[in-house]
Amino acid sequence: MEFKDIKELILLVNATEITDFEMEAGDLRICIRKGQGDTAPIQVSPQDPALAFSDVGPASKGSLGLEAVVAPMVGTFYRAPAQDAPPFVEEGDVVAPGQVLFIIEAMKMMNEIEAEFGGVVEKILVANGEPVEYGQPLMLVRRQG
Amino acid sequence: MEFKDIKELILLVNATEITDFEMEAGDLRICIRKGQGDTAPIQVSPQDPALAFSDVGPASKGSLGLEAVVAPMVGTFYRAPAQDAPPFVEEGDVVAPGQVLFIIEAMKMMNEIEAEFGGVVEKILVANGEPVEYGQPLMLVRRQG
Amino acid sequence: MRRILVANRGEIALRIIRACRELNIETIAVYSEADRDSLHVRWADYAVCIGPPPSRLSYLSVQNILAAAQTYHADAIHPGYGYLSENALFAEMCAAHGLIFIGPSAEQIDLLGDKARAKDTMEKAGVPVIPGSGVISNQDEVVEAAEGLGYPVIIKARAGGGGKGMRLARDRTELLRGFDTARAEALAAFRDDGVYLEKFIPAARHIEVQVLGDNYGSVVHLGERECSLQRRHQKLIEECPSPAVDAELRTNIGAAAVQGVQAVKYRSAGTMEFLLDDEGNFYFIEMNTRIQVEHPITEMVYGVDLIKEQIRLASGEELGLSQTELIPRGHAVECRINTEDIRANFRPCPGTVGELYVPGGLGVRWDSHVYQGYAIPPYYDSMLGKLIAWGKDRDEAVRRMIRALDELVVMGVETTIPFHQAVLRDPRFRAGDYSTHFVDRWLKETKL
Amino acid sequence: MRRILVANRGEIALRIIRACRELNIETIAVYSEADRDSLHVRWADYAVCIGPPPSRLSYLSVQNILAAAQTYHADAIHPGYGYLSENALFAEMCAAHGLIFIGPSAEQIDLLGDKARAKDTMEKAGVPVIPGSGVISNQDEVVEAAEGLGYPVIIKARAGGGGKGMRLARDRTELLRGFDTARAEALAAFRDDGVYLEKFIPAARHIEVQVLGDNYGSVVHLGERECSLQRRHQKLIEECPSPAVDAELRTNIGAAAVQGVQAVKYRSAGTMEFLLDDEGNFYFIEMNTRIQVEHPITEMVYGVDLIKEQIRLASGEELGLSQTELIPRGHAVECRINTEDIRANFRPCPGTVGELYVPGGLGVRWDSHVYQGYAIPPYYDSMLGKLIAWGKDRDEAVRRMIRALDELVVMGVETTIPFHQAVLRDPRFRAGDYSTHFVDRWLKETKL
Repeated sequence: MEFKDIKELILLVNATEITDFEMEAGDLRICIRKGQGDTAPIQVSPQDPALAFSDVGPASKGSLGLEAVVAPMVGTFYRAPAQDAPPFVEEGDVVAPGQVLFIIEAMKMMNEIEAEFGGVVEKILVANGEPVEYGQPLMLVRRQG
Repeated sequence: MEFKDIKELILLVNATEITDFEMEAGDLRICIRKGQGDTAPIQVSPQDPALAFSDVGPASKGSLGLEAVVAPMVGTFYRAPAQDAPPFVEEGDVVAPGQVLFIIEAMKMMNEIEAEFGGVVEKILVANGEPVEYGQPLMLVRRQG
Repeated sequence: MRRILVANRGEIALRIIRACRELNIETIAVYSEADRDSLHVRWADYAVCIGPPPSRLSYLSVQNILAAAQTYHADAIHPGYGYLSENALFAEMCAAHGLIFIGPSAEQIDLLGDKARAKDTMEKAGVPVIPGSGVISNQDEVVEAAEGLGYPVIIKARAGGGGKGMRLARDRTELLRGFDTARAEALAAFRDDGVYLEKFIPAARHIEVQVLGDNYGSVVHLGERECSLQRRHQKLIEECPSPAVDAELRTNIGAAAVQGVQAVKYRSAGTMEFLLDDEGNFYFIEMNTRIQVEHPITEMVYGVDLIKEQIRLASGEELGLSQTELIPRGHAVECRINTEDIRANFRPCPGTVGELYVPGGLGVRWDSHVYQGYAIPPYYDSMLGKLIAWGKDRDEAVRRMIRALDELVVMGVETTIPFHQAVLRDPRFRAGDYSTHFVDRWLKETKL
Repeated sequence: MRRILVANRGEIALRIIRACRELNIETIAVYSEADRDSLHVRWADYAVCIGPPPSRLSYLSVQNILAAAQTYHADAIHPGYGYLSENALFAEMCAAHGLIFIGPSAEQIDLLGDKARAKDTMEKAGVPVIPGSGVISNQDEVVEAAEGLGYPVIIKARAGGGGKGMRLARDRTELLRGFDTARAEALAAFRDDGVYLEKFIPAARHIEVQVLGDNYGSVVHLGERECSLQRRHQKLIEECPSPAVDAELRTNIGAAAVQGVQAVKYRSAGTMEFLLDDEGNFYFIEMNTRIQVEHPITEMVYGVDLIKEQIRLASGEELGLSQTELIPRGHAVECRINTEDIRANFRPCPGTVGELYVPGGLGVRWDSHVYQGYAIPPYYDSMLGKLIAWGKDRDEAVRRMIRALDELVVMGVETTIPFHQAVLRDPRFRAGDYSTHFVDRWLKETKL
């Protein structure tokens, strides 16, 4: 079953008065329920079935303007170029594209990681000196401009 | 089962007053429920596509007045007292309570099994000389009186 | 043999079906109405419903089982353990109906099932037995016998098993009270109120020796199993070999077992049970004339398929094994995984098995009839499966068992997995330092 | 060693984690973004994502793996098989970064990874090798060499493996065509177009000898594995011992393997591969300097945990095994269960594992990373698991394997189970009568 099929199923259940639809693919199990006494029936206008679906979708990064800066490699996360130096950035800072955000140390090499776009550093997710893995979100930056 | 079939099932459940529909593909298991009372029989019009399922569902003993006579022991099923004798009963026969219906041979013993109630023998489910297990339906009798 | 009826359920039914498949022997499963969805029903070549859920109407229904065997043309019946496995009358009826009973003769079951007669027989054969009395029928006799043996003594039912009709008496008062309750219990459980006394052996271990005998007088032993880890006389963890038995003791206890078995001209697989005291003295307790639940640990260490041996011996083949070839390799541990709530006094709690993950890898064996989605019927015993771990030595076997227990996932029901995880990590267990009292004491001092 | 990074995925990662758990060694799993839900991630004490799904960016990312080892304070790295397991540079970098590479030295990997140099070395050590040429760089040389050896010959890539860069030539025309394609293939696959010739051994068997060597010059062998059942040079079914090797031949081939291994002062587990012709002559082909996929069958027969031995040897321990103690018991067979459509040319078909039933009981072992609901990523090899069956002899092992294959249920994906079920029932297989050509011919004449 493809994604569009699943979507269609969701819309279908949404547009009808069915309240419960279950299925299993391995050896196929389906379970369709509707109008259980203890749950309030969902009111949807049949003319606008897509309405309910957009609420169901996960919060899109784009809509909030927040983007995660993830680790491009495995190593140790450092916020500053040296132990007694000030951090490259703090929460609330405005950063420009190309500005160094942090360092990942891997195999004794200090890898400076730069901002790919300009914005405001909303949150730093990892403490100084912590190990990080590939793809791990390290900072949340609100894209600007 | 294809996707359009599943879709059709959903529409079907929606269009009818069925509140609960379950099925399993491996070894086919279907379960149709409607209403909270649980005991009300399913009403289907002959034009309804859901009719096909009523054939698949097991015949309810109560509603059709049919009752199965089951094997009370393991053994070999015999319809007659001896090889060249006529069978105790034939399909269509009217039987009285206490009348011998068949024999189960177990450990060289011939066990005569009698009717517990009067009625018409609608169907004999097992051929003469076949092995039968405990609880196996052997005859369907329509209860009378 | 071409077709065997398996007169049992659960994991042992599967174990027997597996052996038959590997021998190209067809199988007939029998099942109660509660076991319709069991794996033994699916796996057998034929399956016959033999009654409603209660065992006495199905798995103990001699008539339906024999009728199924005849109707479906079985050559032989394998009784597994429990149920009809030590029922001499059943063995006799099998013979009378031209069916091979896979086990010893009815006479042997009869003799060895009577604990007092079994003990007499073994004593005469030169096997060490616990000092004790004959069957006692009144209070005067019991007091006299106890004083002759010296307290503490144990009152035991002649027909007993599983701890029923058994009482410890440390003095005259306990003796007299215990005598009456033991007799009443024995009567209720076995329809036989014969009881006798035995000297109580403190800090003893429960050691059993696996034997195989053929129709022609050959007998071998396959070493011992250590079965001291019991709760209320129910075994929970077994190991092979015993950490308390060295090579010399193994030779001696094995020789005694073989001597006793030869004295009764025993055919089939059997188990000689002994108590081992802390000075290395061993005493015959009883002989089990069936396959044991814990047989897999012996199989892992000796490389012998005991179910296949039973089948071969029952079909009249000669014992193909010689004592010198039977060399143990490594060590094996078995944990019985039960669906019991260990925080509620090990109360059985049947239910439906949800997610199931079975551990694998080197040295891990799983003998079980459960599968994801299996509804455990409430009518039968609570054992879900047996987890067995083999290692090149005891330490490796125990570590492997812990690893396997940590991997095993059985969702949907309470299990005894946490009990096993805790016991196997206990330093006294790790040191092999335990007796039959260990579990009961351990449970008192441990918060599970 | 206190903490090992497992630089692999799938069943071999679990195998290594299991061994570490039993040794009380902590583990660090590494995984690609496609393996987030893998069991090796769940079971390890630590887990580090090392890259996106493609292997070259994750499981082959030397930088991220070494960074993970350092950041998470590993003492050692176990490379498993495939990936970085025979990469000399990686072994060297481990050493340079203070990490123990669980395997031989970089120099040994380098030497034995070059097939031509390996063959030279073995020949000098007195190990029989297939008559062949040195590395050949032009058409004149190749013709001259082939005529010296006599047709048929095989063209092989110096850096080869898995059948890449390999061509059979029965005459001059095939030789010249094959020479060019083999060089091109070798260049593409290994960035090395060095090829050489070997005399072709008809009806040969692929036999490999398991060896273990320590840092102090001690070497033992653990008998041979029969790996002739291959499809396009991919092994499908292996057995230990080989049905074509008797005790005398085992002693000879084992001695040759040990001799060769000692000549290179080999440390760790390794495999000496031989071709065995139908007259009992054997010829060294190559040495694999890692654990093999099929190592479990040796473990079952010899009772030795090879992964633990690798770890012990890498940590500098002495070899604790002596040749005289290594006595094979019984027979083991392994079937590689792949998610492939055997009716569509064994095309891999990843998907999600639905209902899963894993066989158990005596002598059955399952090494697998799959579980019910596991989505098999399309990026890696198609092996779902290895089913291994042990028996007291070959017949019992094969019957047990058939029984286990018949029990095994993997819903939701196509698997090679039906292929194994059919091959194991084939009379020629049952007679042990097969060579490396068996599977390809069998597939042509069999309707699956």
